[in-house]
Amino acid sequence: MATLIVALIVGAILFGVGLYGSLSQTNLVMIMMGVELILAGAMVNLVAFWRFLHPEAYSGQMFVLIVMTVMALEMAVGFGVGTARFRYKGSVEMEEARDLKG
Amino acid sequence: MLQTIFVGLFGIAAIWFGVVVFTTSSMVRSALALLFSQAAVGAMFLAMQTEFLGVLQIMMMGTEMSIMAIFMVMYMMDPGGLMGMDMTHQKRISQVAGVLGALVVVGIVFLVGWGSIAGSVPPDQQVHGLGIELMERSMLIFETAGITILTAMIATIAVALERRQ
Amino acid sequence: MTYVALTILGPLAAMVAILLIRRAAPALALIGVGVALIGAITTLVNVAGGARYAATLPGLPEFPLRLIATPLTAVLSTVIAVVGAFVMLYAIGYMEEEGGKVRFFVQMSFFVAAMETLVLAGDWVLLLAAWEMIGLASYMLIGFWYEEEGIGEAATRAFLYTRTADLGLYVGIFILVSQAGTTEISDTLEVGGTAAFAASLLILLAAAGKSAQTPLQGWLQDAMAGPTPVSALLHSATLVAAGAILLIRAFPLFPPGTLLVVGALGGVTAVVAGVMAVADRDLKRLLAASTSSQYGFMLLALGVGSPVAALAHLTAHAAMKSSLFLGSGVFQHARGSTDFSKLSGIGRERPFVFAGFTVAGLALAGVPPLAGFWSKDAVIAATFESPYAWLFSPLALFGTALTGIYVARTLRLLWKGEKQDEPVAGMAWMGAGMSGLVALAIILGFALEPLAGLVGGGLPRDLLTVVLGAAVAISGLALGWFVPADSLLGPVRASAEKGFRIGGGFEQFVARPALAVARVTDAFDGGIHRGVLTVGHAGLAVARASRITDEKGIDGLIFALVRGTRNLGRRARRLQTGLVHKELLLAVTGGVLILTFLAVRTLVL
Amino acid sequence: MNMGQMGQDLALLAPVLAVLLTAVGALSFEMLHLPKVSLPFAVIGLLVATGIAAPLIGTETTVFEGTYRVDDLSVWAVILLMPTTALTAVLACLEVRNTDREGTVYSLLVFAALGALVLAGAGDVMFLVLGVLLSSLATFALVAYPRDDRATEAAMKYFVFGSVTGAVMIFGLTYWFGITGSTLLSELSELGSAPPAAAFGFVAVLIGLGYKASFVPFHFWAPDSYDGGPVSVAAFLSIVPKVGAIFALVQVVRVLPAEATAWPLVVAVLAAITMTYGNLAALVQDNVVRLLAYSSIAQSGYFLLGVVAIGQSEFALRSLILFAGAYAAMNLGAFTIVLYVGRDLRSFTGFGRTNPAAGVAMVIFLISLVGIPPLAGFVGKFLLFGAAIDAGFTWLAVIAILNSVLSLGVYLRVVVPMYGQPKEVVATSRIVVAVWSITFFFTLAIGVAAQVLLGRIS
Amino acid sequence: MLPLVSLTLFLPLLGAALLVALPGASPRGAHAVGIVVSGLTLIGAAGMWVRGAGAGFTQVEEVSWIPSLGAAYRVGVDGISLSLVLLTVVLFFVSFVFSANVTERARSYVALFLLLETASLGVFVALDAILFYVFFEVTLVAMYFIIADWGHEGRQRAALTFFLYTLLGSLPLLLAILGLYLGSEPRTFDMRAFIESPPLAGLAAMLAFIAMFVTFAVKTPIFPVHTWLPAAHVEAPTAGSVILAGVMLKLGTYGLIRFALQMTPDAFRAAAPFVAALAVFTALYGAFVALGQTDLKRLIAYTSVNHMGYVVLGVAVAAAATDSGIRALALDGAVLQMVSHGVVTGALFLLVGMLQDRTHTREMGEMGGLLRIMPGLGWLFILAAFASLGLPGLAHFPAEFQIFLGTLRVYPVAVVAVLGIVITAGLYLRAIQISFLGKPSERWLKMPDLDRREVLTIAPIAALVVLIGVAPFLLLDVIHRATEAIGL
Repeated sequence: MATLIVALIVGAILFGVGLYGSLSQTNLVMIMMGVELILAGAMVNLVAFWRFLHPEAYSGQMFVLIVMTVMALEMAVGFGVGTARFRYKGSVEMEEARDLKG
Repeated sequence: MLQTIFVGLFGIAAIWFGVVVFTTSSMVRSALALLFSQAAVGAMFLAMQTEFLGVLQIMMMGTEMSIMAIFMVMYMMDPGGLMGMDMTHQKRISQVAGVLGALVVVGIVFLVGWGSIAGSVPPDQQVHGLGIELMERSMLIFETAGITILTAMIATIAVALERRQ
Repeated sequence: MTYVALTILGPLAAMVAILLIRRAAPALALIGVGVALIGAITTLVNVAGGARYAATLPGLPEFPLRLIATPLTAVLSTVIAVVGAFVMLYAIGYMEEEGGKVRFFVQMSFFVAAMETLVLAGDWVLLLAAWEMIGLASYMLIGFWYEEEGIGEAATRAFLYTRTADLGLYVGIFILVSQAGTTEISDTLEVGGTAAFAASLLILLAAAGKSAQTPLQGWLQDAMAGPTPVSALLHSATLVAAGAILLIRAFPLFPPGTLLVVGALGGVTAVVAGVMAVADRDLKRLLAASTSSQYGFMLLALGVGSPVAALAHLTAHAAMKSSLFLGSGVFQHARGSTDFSKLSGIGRERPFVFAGFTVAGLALAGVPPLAGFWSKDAVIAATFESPYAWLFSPLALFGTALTGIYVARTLRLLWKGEKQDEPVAGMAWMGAGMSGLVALAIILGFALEPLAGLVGGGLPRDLLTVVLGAAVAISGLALGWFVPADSLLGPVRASAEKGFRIGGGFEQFVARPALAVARVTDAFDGGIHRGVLTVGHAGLAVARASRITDEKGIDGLIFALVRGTRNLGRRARRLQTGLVHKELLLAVTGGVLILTFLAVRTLVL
Repeated sequence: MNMGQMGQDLALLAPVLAVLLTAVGALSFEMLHLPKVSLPFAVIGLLVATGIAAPLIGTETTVFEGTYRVDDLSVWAVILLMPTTALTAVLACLEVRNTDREGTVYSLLVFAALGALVLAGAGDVMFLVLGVLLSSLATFALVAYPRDDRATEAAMKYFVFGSVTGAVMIFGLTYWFGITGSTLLSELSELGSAPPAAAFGFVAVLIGLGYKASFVPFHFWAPDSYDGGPVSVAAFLSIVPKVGAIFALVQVVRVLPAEATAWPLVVAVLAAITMTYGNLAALVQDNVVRLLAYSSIAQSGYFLLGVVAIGQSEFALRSLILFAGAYAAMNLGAFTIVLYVGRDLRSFTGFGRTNPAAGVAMVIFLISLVGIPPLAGFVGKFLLFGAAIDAGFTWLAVIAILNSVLSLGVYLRVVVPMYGQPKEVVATSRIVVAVWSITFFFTLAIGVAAQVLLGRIS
Repeated sequence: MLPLVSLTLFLPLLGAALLVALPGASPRGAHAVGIVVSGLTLIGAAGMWVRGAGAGFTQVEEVSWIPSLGAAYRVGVDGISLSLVLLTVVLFFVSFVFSANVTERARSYVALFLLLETASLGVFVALDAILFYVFFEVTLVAMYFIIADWGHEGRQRAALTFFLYTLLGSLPLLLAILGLYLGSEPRTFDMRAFIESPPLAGLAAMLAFIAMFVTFAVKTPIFPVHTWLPAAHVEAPTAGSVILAGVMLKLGTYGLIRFALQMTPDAFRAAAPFVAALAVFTALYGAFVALGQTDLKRLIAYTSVNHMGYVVLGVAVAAAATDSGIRALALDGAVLQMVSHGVVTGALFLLVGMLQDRTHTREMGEMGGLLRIMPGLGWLFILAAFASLGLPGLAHFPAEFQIFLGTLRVYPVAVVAVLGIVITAGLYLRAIQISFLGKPSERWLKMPDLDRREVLTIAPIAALVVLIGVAPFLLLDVIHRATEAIGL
């Protein structure tokens, strides 16, 4: 039980740190790092749940795989978008992306 | 007990490096910190007897984070990527949000009665089980993930490549 | 029944024919009213023979329209047809040189038709309809010379005055109909109790408005603005008569309480309007005031419980007053005015007309054996029979005296002075019309008794009142004649400055108070008039205020709402900062809020 | 799982597979440097998929052990969204013709549509994740496609917003797995045992799907992305992924225990806020694309009226599906006209006079969005209101009604200048005319002949 | 049997479609289409009149439409709707004749009017709540464009106000319809079923009633939601004003009878005192505001508020009446008042339109003495004005008589509304005096009297004004058969 709780708390704190990062960072890449941390927290949760509560449900493991995919793909497309942005603007600073508003 | 300690230790490491990601003032260091954080998460998987996923995690994150570091350096136009700079805004309120988020989740962790703890599953059985899952129930999900990867490739290429003409 | 219908359809057909053909208007109108006359007389004869008619026409669901021929309605119908016919005859001459003949005769025919409908109506809806149409017809006829200054206003005022009073009739009818469940007049009159009291008072209000009773007489003198035949018809047989006719017809309804009010109102009007007539300086205005006064007599008769006397006086008055008006119309044509100052000597100039005028005047004053003597005598006699004789008899006698005074005064003013011969066009027609009516004014007195018998009930009469009435009338006449016009009029101006310098105690005690009363009543009338105008102004003020409410208040509120919404929109838009971190924070806040809500809910439940 | 079962499942998935093949095919033609073929292929493929889906109407089953549902929602999603995608692809042709990777755009559109289908039929939380991801990834690229300042800014914001909200959703979903021990949506009924976790997961799902469907306050990316990217992509974004996400939300809440999460009330409040905010913000826009973006946010709020009534009213599903069709037709029509006239509100001045036919069409689209009968929007909203009232949310229906009035103000801001003094004549294009004619037809037809649709929704 | 109701209903729409299909039509051609089509519609309606109406709904035509919702295309008439249908077709026909001189985008103008005609007729003949609502809203759209495109100076704003107001107003009806639908068993939108057995009771019925009342109050209009009316009237083109006042206001009161009274009778009865009070206030308020106007068109617009107040009063009285005779009486009055108001106000707006075409002003102060110059127009105006102020023998009198009589028997106090007839008399006489009596000013001396088109327009209406006044039973017989059968 304790292990589960510890793992879940770790997941929760990773979530908190990731959330903080996503909200506080000005740079696209740094925001992506925040997202990665949130997802890492999610994976920790999933593995803990699977291992300690539902080892028979392999969909838990499956879900972890999917989360990994998500991490990778978001990163890939994020870099694609970032590259495009960088090419035409010279930076991926969010503070500099404020033409569209209202 | 031992397991708990290991999980806790790796967890603390993951969190520690996670925090470092946003406290260090260099991009490359951030990327490395994230790499270590993710690796620690992988280690947690191993500690929780989920070997396949743990190994996978460590491998994937290794490559992923190196790519990230490269891009980081590229975008910052900082060849070394070691130049210190502040890249945060609304820091205070973000901290509040982060802490609050974590507290909420921790609260939920404690509020819910999680029921009995199950025994561990041997690694070979795990892989078998995952394989069955992949090929039967979750086949469609798996395929969809594949399609998503394809889409991501197309999307990335479509966006990232320079315009012709 | 055909004959009954003819009385209405004759003038109506004439009206339509004139409208369509647009020429030979006088002839057509005359034919129309002639047909009506034939119909009315035939009906009267038949009814006198014991026949009764009732016709039901489709009207409102549950409330069909009815025409009835009873002795009362037949008599009234005949009176109207007769007066209408003579006036129409006269009008042919009067209008000879005026424009707008088509319009005039259409409206006159319509007027007669409406009035016939009023008297023959057997149900309240039709009666009300006719009642209002008379208002319309008089509006149009009073406003006949609408291009001239003040005419439009006079017409408007006449219509508004009477319509305001008509509200009484509306509500009275509603009360009666809702009590009785039918609109048939005879059935509704059996309603008793509070409803009857309320309804009768309301009906009285309407009648007082139409018959120009105090204090609603203001419009009548202004209504002189129309052509003289119109005035003649208006005063004798139609508009003004409608009020009295309504009361006569609704008489069975009236409880004693209302009757007392009716009588008092009539008595007061007879005196007040009589005094006003004495004070007037314009022939037609004087005649108008006299009309109010005479209708006061009729109300007096009703008030003391003798509708027959009222009917008799109505009939006699119709002949007399129309003669007087017709005469004054001739004078007006001759001198182009009805101001006494311009009419002096006209009597010598047009002896025949003046003779007719004099006869009619004397009849009005109540000189035996002319028509007015008999009818007025019946009224006086009736007052003596009333339990309130102490109240009503002096009023009746005083009114009679006043009548004598102003008749004599008028005759004197018209007689004295220089002749100035001016030809008057259409004299033949006018003469014919007038002489017929004058003849009636002479002889009608002897027909009153059988008429009363036909309606059911004799005229009240006793020797004392015969003598008393005749004496009062003659002394009044003497007073009016011998006290010269100058000295009678002088004090009105002079009294304020120099006081009375007229010899003789009589003037000191009678003329001066009378004139004072006249002035007071005049002022009162002016006051009423001003009051009415003030109400009108107040109405306009309310109107303006409500208009402002509308434009500034409600619309303003709505526009404020629109502006507010747009501002809200602008504010909402400001959330969209374009800065992802702020927007993300808002999104997270949203999520947290939902969670908080759910947590609180769990805690509360 | 035996082969027979799998074959049967694949047959049920035929429409989705057809869409997949279309996407791949369109891509292949691009790779063969035949972009001219790519578009017709995509259009035909999508229509074929629609055709294949038609016989499945009325099916109520799941495939692959419950992970994907072939039911009214997913089948109608194919029938409604694939033609819409085809039309947006045709519109996109106007904007991307002869650019370097033209065919990629069509392919990405189809992939994104596939993501919407994945969402609409989701029977497993992983499909929620993948569906959001698939449609997001493809549309990130589509928004950024012009690769100019505005487009990249829009895409970057879209990406950040999407990835963060997506991550939060995934994190929350893990707790559902923790409780139920299954990723299947059909097992969500067990959530009642742990209300806090159930609620947390639900909020996370709301954030994730709410982002995709642009509910307030998860909508912020939408106006910027619509405005920054091509108009055709905006049209696509405002319809296809949105409807997909809303259908996914329905798939979630239809099994979600109401006691543990109070989801009807939460969704109702969200609906009210979304409608009101969208309309208010739209009221002050001078850029028609942004105006329509906010209006589409408000329309999402209307969709939620149907979601609120899920399980409570027999009209809920029907109203949602019908309104989805109506919304697709009228919103696409409006965007088409905007594509044709321009983003600036001022360019609409006198448009109704210079182009009477297109002007009337625009008016019809807009007043249909308001919900004036007998147009499609009316029937849709009418049913949605009915569903909400039936479920006991009369107050929500009242708010929705008030919002309709507000939205009238929004759309009249476009309509009124259309009949002012014209400045210039806008050139016509046959493609545009064809697209708006088709949407015009459906805007009228779904209104007048609602039975054709309603009779086929069980 | 020939589906006469549907034919009549959709003929104008067909005409509109024809015009849309003929892009090259000249103004003359367009007007010809308009006149012919509306003439045919008139004949169709006459056919319906000949077939007659019984106690309940007759001439019912039914086609399934959305069976899965219980909505169908159901049309039919009873005495109430039949008389309003007749009013509608007559006013439209006349409007088309009057508009024959509009040259600016005549094709769209005629098409919109034809659309409006179908929509208006549809509201009256619809027996399905959805169908009713559909037509109810379509009238709005058509009228919006008529005002916004062919109106006078401030048309855009007026059209907007009109549209916002009435749309805002109409949406609650949607809720009420939904409530009725959800309450019905089996679920249907059939208005006959709603009437047969009112589906709602208690609070739900009251809420539904309030929603319906709001809708119809705006449309009617009742204080304080009437301010759209003068604005819309003043800015609308003449034919638009005629239709607006003559037909569209009736949609409100018709709905009040058909929906509020017949479908939520108990709730209406409970609320009747308030409704009656509001109606009385509206009637008097409208009269007073009208008295304060100097613009002839606004003046007439406000008298509409007054007259429609009476209609609402009649309906409220009918709702409160426990005796079926009184109910029928009040309803007869209300319905007849609608028709009367339609023709009388139609006539007045036409005449003011003709006046405005000549003088280019609506300010009474600038006119004066016009009766001499244009006797035809002037006398017709006087006729219409007297009809409007409730003179017997003209259209309004029988209706107002019935309404007041019914009122006295149910709410004796409310009979103060009768004061309105004096105020209206005052304001019309004032208007006549200022504009028509007196000496004409030099500027107007050259103005022609009515021409042929105008005579053709106004003559039938004036004839109707008199006919209804003289022989109200022609209409009342039919109306009464329906109102008698309304058991609450």
